[in-house]
Amino acid sequence: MADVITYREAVAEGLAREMRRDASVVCLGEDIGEAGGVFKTTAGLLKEFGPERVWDTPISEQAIVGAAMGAAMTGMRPVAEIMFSDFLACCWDYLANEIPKVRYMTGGQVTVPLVVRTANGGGLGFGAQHSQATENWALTVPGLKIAAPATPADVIGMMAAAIRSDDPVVFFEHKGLLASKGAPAPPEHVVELGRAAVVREGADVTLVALASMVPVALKAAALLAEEGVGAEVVDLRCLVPLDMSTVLASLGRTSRLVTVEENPYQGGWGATVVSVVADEGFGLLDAPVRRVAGECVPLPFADALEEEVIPTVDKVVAAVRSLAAY
Amino acid sequence: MADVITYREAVAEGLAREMRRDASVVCLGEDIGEAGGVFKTTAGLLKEFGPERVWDTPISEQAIVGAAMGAAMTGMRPVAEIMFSDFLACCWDYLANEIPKVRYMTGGQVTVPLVVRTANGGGLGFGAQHSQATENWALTVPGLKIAAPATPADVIGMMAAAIRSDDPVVFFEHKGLLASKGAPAPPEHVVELGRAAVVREGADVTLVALASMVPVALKAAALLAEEGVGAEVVDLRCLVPLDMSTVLASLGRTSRLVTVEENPYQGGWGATVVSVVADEGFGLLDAPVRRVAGECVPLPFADALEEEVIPTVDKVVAAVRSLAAY
Amino acid sequence: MDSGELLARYEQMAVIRRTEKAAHDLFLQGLVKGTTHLAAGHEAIAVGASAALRDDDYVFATYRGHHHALARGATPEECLAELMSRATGLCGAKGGSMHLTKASTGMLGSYAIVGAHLPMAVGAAWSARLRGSGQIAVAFFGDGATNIGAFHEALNLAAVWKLPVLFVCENNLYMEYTPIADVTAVDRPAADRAPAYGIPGEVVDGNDVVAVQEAVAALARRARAGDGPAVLEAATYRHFGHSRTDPATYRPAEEVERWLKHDPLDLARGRLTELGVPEETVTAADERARDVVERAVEAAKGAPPPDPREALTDVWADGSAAWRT
Amino acid sequence: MDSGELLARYEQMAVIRRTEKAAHDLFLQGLVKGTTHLAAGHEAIAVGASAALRDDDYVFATYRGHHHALARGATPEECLAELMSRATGLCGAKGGSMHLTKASTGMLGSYAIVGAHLPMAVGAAWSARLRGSGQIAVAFFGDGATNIGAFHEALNLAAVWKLPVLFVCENNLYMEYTPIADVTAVDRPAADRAPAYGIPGEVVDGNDVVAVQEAVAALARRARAGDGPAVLEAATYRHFGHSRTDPATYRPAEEVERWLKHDPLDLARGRLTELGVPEETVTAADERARDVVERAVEAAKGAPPPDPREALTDVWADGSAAWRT
Ligand SMILES: Cc1ncc(C[n+]2csc(CCOP(=O)(O)OP(=O)(O)O)c2C)c(N)n1
Ligand SMILES: Cc1ncc(C[n+]2csc(CCOP(=O)(O)OP(=O)(O)O)c2C)c(N)n1
Ligand SMILES: [Mg+2]
Ligand SMILES: [Mg+2]
Repeated sequence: MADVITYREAVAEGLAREMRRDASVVCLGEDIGEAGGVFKTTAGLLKEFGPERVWDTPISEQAIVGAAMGAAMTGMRPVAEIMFSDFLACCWDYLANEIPKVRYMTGGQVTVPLVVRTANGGGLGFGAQHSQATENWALTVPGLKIAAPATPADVIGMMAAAIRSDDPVVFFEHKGLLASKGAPAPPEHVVELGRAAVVREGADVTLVALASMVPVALKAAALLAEEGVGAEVVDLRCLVPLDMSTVLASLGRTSRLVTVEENPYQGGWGATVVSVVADEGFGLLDAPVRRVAGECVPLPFADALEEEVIPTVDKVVAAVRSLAAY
Repeated sequence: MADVITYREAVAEGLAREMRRDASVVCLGEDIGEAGGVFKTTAGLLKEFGPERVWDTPISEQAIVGAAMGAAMTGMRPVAEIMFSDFLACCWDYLANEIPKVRYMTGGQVTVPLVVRTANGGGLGFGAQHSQATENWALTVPGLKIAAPATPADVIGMMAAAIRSDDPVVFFEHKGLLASKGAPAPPEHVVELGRAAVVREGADVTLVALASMVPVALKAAALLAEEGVGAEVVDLRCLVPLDMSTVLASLGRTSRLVTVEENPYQGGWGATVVSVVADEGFGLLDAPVRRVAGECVPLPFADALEEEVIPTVDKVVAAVRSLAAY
Repeated sequence: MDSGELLARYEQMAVIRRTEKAAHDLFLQGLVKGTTHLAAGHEAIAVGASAALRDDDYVFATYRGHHHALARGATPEECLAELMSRATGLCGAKGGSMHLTKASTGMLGSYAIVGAHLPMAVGAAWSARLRGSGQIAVAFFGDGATNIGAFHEALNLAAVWKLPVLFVCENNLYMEYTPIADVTAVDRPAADRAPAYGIPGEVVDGNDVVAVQEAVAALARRARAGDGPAVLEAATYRHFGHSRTDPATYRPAEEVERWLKHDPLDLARGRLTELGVPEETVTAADERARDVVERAVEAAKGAPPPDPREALTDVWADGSAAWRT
Repeated sequence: MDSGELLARYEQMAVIRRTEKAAHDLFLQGLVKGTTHLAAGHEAIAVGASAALRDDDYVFATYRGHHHALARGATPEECLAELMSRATGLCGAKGGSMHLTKASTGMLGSYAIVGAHLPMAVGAAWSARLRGSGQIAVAFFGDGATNIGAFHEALNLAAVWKLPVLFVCENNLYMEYTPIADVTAVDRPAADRAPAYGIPGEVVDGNDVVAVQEAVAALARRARAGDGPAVLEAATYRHFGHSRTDPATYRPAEEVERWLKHDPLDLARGRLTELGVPEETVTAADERARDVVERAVEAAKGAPPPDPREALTDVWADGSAAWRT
């Protein structure tokens, strides 16, 4: 086993492990076969599993996800790729109205064990229509599980859990993390969905982050440590199930909370986390709760502009400092 | 002028007033012409304005909203109807990726003065795919103004503001309010977007509500008054622009906040309001903030089940009581 | 089709017709909430198609789907109980009229977003092929659905992957209240588009149960043989309005009259007479249908409402609805 | 087309070709961030079509849209400055390569969600008709876009409303890396679908600027006369890979060679020679093109970056970005 693997490789590895284990796992999406995906996250799958397991599709997001749904209802475990998470908008009916509701509205008659994988997030200069962090769109819809791993090992472990899940899972792979490296996952590695991880301990403030914001929060925590501020970093890993127990437990230790999210402030996931805290954790709070979130604008193209919009280490540090002053 | 008009009549009246005033206002949608709309909210328009102003479309939500966008960019003020707000999912790309971003991503070269009207919300036994309150979907997307009137007069006044706005507006007409009656709007009535209304004063707790939750909050406030609890009710009217000044000012008087929303708790608009309060209004709070929101499930068909899912007067009263005890 | 088979079809159509009539009356009595979209007039399509399918084939329908649920094995009692918000309803009163589903017999649901189920049927056919099960999938949809994007994507994907799926359009000439001809660029909204996907597009009299069964049987054979998908456009007409209490005054009287004279039950009855089936035999089938539906109405009326706690179940496969810890 | 006109077209194509080459080189030098989708090879479509349009007609393009921006009046400097994230860019560096827009000349944008702009073009054509302006709208899109739902909805609506809009498909045989033939049910992804909307579907050599201009002129005349929309499928080929540094190794060498021999600039040069235009004249045009683009590169390089405060402007029509009080 290699010493380190990239997040990108982990996606393909995570898929391959499950495809080896379970013949009912099939992949479909645009350019995922011979090309190995535009992000190379399905590299090698066609070669290993052949064209009956890895299907290239037309540019038809509705047909991709709709067909995955039909297959999931009839005995398969499809994994559909939507190339950029912005394009979830092109098949939103399936994510919002069909997949998460069919079990409920049939009184439990059907299950939909599928995964929709998608490249999420900004920071790469891809502009307004290829850079959004859209996990909050999925959060508006009851009935979807939402996974957004931050490390290669989590990619593999959460992919295993997602594919084995009998519930539909939207799996956000962060574009900004694809080249990042981390420890490989041991064989049979499964990370249960809905378990947050305390990835750094600290006594003064809790930073709750997700996906690419986890390394941002960790870097901020390291800087804050130099100033004598102990920041505990919680990697949520999933938005649904949302592990508020871990967040509230951390808050019990630190009494201060800052959420760090790539979503725009308006309608971002941090709002839901904060609203639970403002209710159930109110008595624990020693200071206002602050959200470091995306600005409420589309993503601009130029790096210099994009940095103004997406949370940065500096912004997190500033937010924590402002609380410490409280 | 009639003594009272219905919310339903107010929609048609609001449209007619603007169509009379401005020849560039045109309507398009499914069955809006001869049929007057499935909710009769466009009744009379074809007759008054003719087929060059009121256009029946195929069942093509993408084409409807996409065409409205193209027309808005080229000198018209189109008003597109999406019959049920659940169907916004069928043209979500336009709401999420195109309409709200095109001005920004062209560096301000184009404006998109359009309105997308849609029948929103539950309580009528229409089931999982025709009952959702989806204003929170729109809230996830910077660049859309979001209007959701609660009274006939506001329907007319906010419709005027929405159609005159040079920015895109999603206009949520609540199905549960269509038959409700209220005072008619005076001539030239315009309600500026982004101005919340304090619709009942009270000293003990602030209830923030929207659309059909405004009458629910008002009824709860009336019951609470009998118990000696003074509830101030804020009708947000719009989610964007979000009038936090009015909410924070009210909180300054009451020190307690409960939001009342039809959105599911996860990802609902109340979360964003609460997160601003937990930051900027933290010092004003004497008690936890509570959200009375929809349950995180699809909307069930049977009345008895739907009542379990959507906020009711009883649930609001219970939430306020639980805070009073704090 | 021999007379015994045709009589069976006739009786099934009669059960559907009476169930729809019962649903209509119950709606007017305030016992059915929300909305209904009745399929009276469309019976031959559901019954003819179902008869041409294997028991394990998949069917996907629309909000106007009572006839498909019934044709695929749901009982009138289950259906009416669902419409009447009873615990014994097909979907435990969680779905309602627009979402009748009987997964145990391959009737995989009724969907209320126009066109959304077409890609699902493609997926079910893909699954059948991957599993080598020999099953096919059938999507039933309206003329209005042919103008929505999902139709296009579904047909292209099915054609490219040569999947065993049939697209059966119930062309009843109207969307809700607008004539389909006013909003569609071709005369035959479904069949005229089949060439755009390189697949056969046939037209059939959707009120003739024998013609429908034969057409579906032929296309199903073809699909099962690996020759790919097909479009079948079945001409029909609805007896009621679009939904609820719509009186359908937008339809010309002459048109209504013409179509009511071309009723699927009358047509089948005529054929039965031609085949020498005595009138009493047909009347007996009618009476059985009446009895079944009458008993169903009574049973549904007597059934209990759902337990309110059911509202917070069935989101997840484990039966729960918990979204957080 | 007389030789003077053709020479003008040639020079415009040469400017585009060199701008694309410059974009490529600047990308490799790290001066262009994000991604680019170059249109080298597609020049004749943009130039031929634009020449056939009125100045006030509307054009909508895709993420592969540099050629359309340039053909409709954007300067190489504005375009390259945008790609290089300069304040002087066409969109102030807020859009980038995928969103080049020059609204002042009717080039109403480049859209990066496949197919999304087709309904917009329909809407612009509807608007033109409502205002009685005599304008038409043209949407340019790829072969891959013909399989997405918005294509279907746009063409049907345009046909039903008989709008003055042209749908011009740049069929370069590939989506990103997958041959269009592998994922499309018909041979001519756009033209073979036109009959499904009852509109003309023509095929043209997209590398022959004269043929493109004539075809578009004829269809534009028809549209302006009130005879409705049309599809034009222009066969072409891209010289670079799909995007960024894609080497396009998935394309057979023989195919690449054949198409490079059928280059739009070579074809035009051949025609110029036939028309008796001296070689020096053509060379002079080439040199002017070279100079323009070289100066553009230098100017763009020297331009300032955007003011970071610009990130929080231009959401609303009043220039602001405030979403709350
Ligand atoms: C995407 C979408 N748009 C609009 C509607 C509203 N709607 C429900 S039924 C209907 C008409 C459908 O007509 P058709 O497909 O011909 O079926 P029919 O009702 O005639 O059986 C419409 C517009 C919907 N349910 N979904
Ligand atoms: C809805 C959507 N799906 C997928 C993509 C990713 N994507 C960008 S370009 C492209 C290929 C488009 O092919 P084609 O339409 O032939 O245009 P070309 O790039 O060849 O000019 C794809 C799949 C996208 N941008 N939008
Ligand atoms: Mg119909
Ligand atoms: Mg192409």
